[in-house]
Amino acid sequence: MSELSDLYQEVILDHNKNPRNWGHIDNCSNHSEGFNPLCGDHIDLFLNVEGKTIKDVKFEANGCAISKASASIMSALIKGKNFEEVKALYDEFHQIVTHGCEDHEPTEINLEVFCGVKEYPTRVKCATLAWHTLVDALNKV
Amino acid sequence: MSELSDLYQEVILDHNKNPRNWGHIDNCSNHSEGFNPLCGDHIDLFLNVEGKTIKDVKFEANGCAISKASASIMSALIKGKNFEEVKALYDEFHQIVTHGCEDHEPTEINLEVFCGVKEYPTRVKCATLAWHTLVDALNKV
Amino acid sequence: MNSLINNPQEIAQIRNDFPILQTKMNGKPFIYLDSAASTQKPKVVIDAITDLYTNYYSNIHRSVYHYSQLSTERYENAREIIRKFINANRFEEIIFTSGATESLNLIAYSYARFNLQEGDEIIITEMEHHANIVPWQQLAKEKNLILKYIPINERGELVWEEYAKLLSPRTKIVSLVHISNSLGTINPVKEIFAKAKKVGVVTCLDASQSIQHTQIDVQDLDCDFLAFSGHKLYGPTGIGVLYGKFDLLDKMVPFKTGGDMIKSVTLEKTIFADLPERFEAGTQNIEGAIGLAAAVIYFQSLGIDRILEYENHLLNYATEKIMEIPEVKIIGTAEKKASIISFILEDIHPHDIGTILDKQGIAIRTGQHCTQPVMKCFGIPATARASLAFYNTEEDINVLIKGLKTVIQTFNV
Amino acid sequence: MNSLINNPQEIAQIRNDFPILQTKMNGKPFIYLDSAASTQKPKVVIDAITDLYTNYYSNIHRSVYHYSQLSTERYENAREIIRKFINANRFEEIIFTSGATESLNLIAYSYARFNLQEGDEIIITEMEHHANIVPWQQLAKEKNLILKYIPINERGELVWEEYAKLLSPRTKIVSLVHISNSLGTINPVKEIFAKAKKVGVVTCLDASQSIQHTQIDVQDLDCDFLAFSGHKLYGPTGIGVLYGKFDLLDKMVPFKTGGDMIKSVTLEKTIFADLPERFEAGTQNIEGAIGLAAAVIYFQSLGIDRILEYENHLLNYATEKIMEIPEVKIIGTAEKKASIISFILEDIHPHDIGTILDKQGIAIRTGQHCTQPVMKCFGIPATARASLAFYNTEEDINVLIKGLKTVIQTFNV
Ligand SMILES: Cc1ncc(COP(=O)(O)O)c(C=O)c1O
Ligand SMILES: Cc1ncc(COP(=O)(O)O)c(C=O)c1O
Repeated sequence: MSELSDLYQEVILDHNKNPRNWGHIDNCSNHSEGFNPLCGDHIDLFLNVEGKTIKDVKFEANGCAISKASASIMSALIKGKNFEEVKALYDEFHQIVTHGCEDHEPTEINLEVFCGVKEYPTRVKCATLAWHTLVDALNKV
Repeated sequence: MSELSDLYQEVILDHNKNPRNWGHIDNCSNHSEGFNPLCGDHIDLFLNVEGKTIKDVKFEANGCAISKASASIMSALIKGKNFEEVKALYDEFHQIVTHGCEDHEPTEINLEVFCGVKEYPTRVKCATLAWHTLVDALNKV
Repeated sequence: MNSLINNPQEIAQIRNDFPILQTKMNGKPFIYLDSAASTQKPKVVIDAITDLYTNYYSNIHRSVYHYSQLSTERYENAREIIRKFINANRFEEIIFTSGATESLNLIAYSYARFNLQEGDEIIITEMEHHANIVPWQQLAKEKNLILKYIPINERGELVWEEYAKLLSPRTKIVSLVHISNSLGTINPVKEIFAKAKKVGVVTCLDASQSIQHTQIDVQDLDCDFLAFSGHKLYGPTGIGVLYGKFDLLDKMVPFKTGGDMIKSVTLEKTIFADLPERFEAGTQNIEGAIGLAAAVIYFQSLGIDRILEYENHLLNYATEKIMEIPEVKIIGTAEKKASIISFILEDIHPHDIGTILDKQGIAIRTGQHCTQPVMKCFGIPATARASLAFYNTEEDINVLIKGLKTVIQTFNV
Repeated sequence: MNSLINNPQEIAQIRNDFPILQTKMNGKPFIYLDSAASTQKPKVVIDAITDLYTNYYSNIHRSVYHYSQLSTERYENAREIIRKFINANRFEEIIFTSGATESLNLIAYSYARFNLQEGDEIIITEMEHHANIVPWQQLAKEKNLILKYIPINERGELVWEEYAKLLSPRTKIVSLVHISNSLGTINPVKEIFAKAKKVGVVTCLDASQSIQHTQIDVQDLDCDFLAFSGHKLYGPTGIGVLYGKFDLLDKMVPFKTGGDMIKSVTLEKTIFADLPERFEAGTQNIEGAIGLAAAVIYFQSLGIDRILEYENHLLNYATEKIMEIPEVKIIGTAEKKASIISFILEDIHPHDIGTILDKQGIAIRTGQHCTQPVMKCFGIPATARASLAFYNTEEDINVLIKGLKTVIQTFNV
């Protein structure tokens, strides 16, 4: 049985309380809305993409700590990255939330906090909402 | 456990094979049709009523031995009887098929064969079909 | 019978009737505070199902052999037990369905669809479960009907004056929830129905949350239709009940069609069967009906008045204890409430609360409880909800309170 | 795996899995010859239900606590087991219903009602169960559609040439029974569907009697819809399955509406959920789905090919033995038959036969088997029907034969 602290770590609680890149971008190049009907989680994601690089990112979200923190951490990670790098991050994140970290050392320190999510199947959707919204936004290029 | 012979007695088998008062009456005074969807039992009952007396009765029926025999026995019993007598027979029959004959000696020998029907709940409807059709026909006076 | 309040022996005995209450969840004694979503099953219900399949199962209404007769008898006896339980007049007024949702759909489909005309009005409330909103919305769209909502006040009570204003000569149906599953409010249905009846409006009651928390008497309430689910009344899933007044049901067309609900079928046409078979097409949920009957008998054997008294005591105890935590706000503070407590905890999302409590063996429900309009009224995305049944104890509530304090600690609010 | 023919040990073992087969009915060893009406349940099914309610029951799709997750997981796993069992492409194509009847009603209501226009034609057959007649008749009446019937010949087989003539540019749906419950006929559905598909007709299979007597592969059959009931597949009552091709289902409106099948509900409007939830309104029959999954796993573990071989052997044995009684006439003598034998005995009414056999512990079905048009075709009011499953034995058939001789003796024919 995993301990509670596996999920509700300082980092998550901090990002939940003080989300990075909060707000919206007027005239953004890409925008998408994500919705998780089970919890009522909701995210509005704004991107400014130039060439194949994410120049700027902002979001506004309503929802649980896991989904908000995930969005905040994601926004910090992808800012300034190109599509290829973002894709690699997405794949890694997906791997972590579905399989944990036993066979895989996260490349980014902030992804480590999601190692415990797979023990909470109903919360996986909360953690991935932001990332799925990101994919959706990028597909709108 | 009652024995099979309780239900399928000689009398029933005889009436089933050689139903009394079989046929129909042209220009009858009362007619009714009875139907038991569970078994597909079907009866056409024709009466000639004069005053308050059943002068003539005929029937045609499709169905199981119990329902046919019951119709045949009924037709023999009610012929020539007045409404009051018929009502008494109806009540007695009803009593027999629902409660058996332990507390009640049938007044007519041919009603005795129905003493065992209550052991066969699904067959009670077969036995009573003719009698319910009779009531229906008389109500049409 | 003795009161169940301050009667730990008897409560312990009752808890013993429910095998699942003896288990551990996540390594901690299982504290079940989600009875409004579904109740747990006493052993007698499980046994009734086992008995059926072990000793006499067969399809019903179909054959002359003994087991088929016996199965039919038990199934029809279940109908009779339910009839008595809600004091219906006739057995034909009790229709078995797959649940409250199907019962409500049946009313909308088989009654309203054929009896309402363009421009006619249906009144429901702002605190309905989706099961008593969506079928009406769909029908309203199809037939151009008007759907009106009795509003709720900040305590989560219906606003009577507004109801009076909504009633009009075009009103054809008033359909409302007896006890709100998200707020706990007990609605004054008898008064609401009486007012509707005066102007000839058909009344329909969603008793999903009241069948297990009140004494229901359909004749006293004078409702034309009533719906509930077996699984919220300590019975199996997949079975529910529609009550309808004979004269109304008898004029209605079937919702589903098929075997066992017809008198005759030819290639050209079909004559439908009498009540209640007309509304029970196909092989029925035999184990569901028999299991539900066992549940009702068990429930009644405990003494409904005693249960209500005890549940009310638990509600007061829990409300008091929760209100002692300043960070918590209860949503739904009606004067008359059943043992359902929705709350929010500062800005901590209910799902986070639920997850943290889960780790301590506590099962509460979190979310919108299929009542999105209620959430909108209160301007909140979701709530956490603790709902209590007679098998709960003050100790369960103490554990919940401890759990909530852990949540607060974790989040440092 | 060994053959089950001449393998009394293994059959005895299998019979041991079914508690009810160890009972006596009317004081005589219980001989169950009514599996076409409903099958008996192996202990693993009863145990799965007991396990659910004893160890982890909770409402599904609703909360974050462990038991709710576990119940949801098992429920969704049941869907996956069924998907594999009938070789559907995607889990979204498996909809849980309350039974075959509801599945067929859902197709008529949610698909046909919205996609067919006045004058469009639906083809069914003269050997359909009422569940695959009445919903279409009702719809035809409502929308002025034309319902056509593929006729049957004196053996109870479909007349292929007539089918070819019935197909027209207005044909929109071909819906038929795979195995007739009153005649035992196995229809050449693959060929029938192939012909329909060539002209773009939607195909629909009533697999109520074939799911337990054949290997069903929806992709191989190329059917658009398929319906069956759990209780005929050794599972609980109150649960059934609708299979539908994703692209068709995805464009369909829900049949029942309420909780758990919506994305959002406001007072004004509703957005429906994705598949499969869109068609699963309200609390589902959780125990039904989990019990059915246990039944399917059990059924598969026996080896479907072995079962079919053995059942076919029983059919041949029984047919032979029955034909040795000159007074008996078998109704339904198709070349390809499943283990269902309808018969009449001179002019002795089937209900009298049933009653006399019952006293000897033998359960057969008597009546019209919800196929009145079939009875009309053969000009008979009803039949007696013995239907066999893999838990039956040659000895069961011997007892039946002895029973039929008692009937003849009693009636002195
Ligand atoms: C061929 C056929 N179709 C449909 C049905 C209806 O199934 P259910 O009554 O389980 O809904 C049956 C069973 O009676 C059947 O045999
Ligand atoms: C008030 C109310 N109405 C209707 C329902 C629907 O019941 P079910 O999901 O059992 O059909 C529920 C339960 O969720 C409820 O609480």
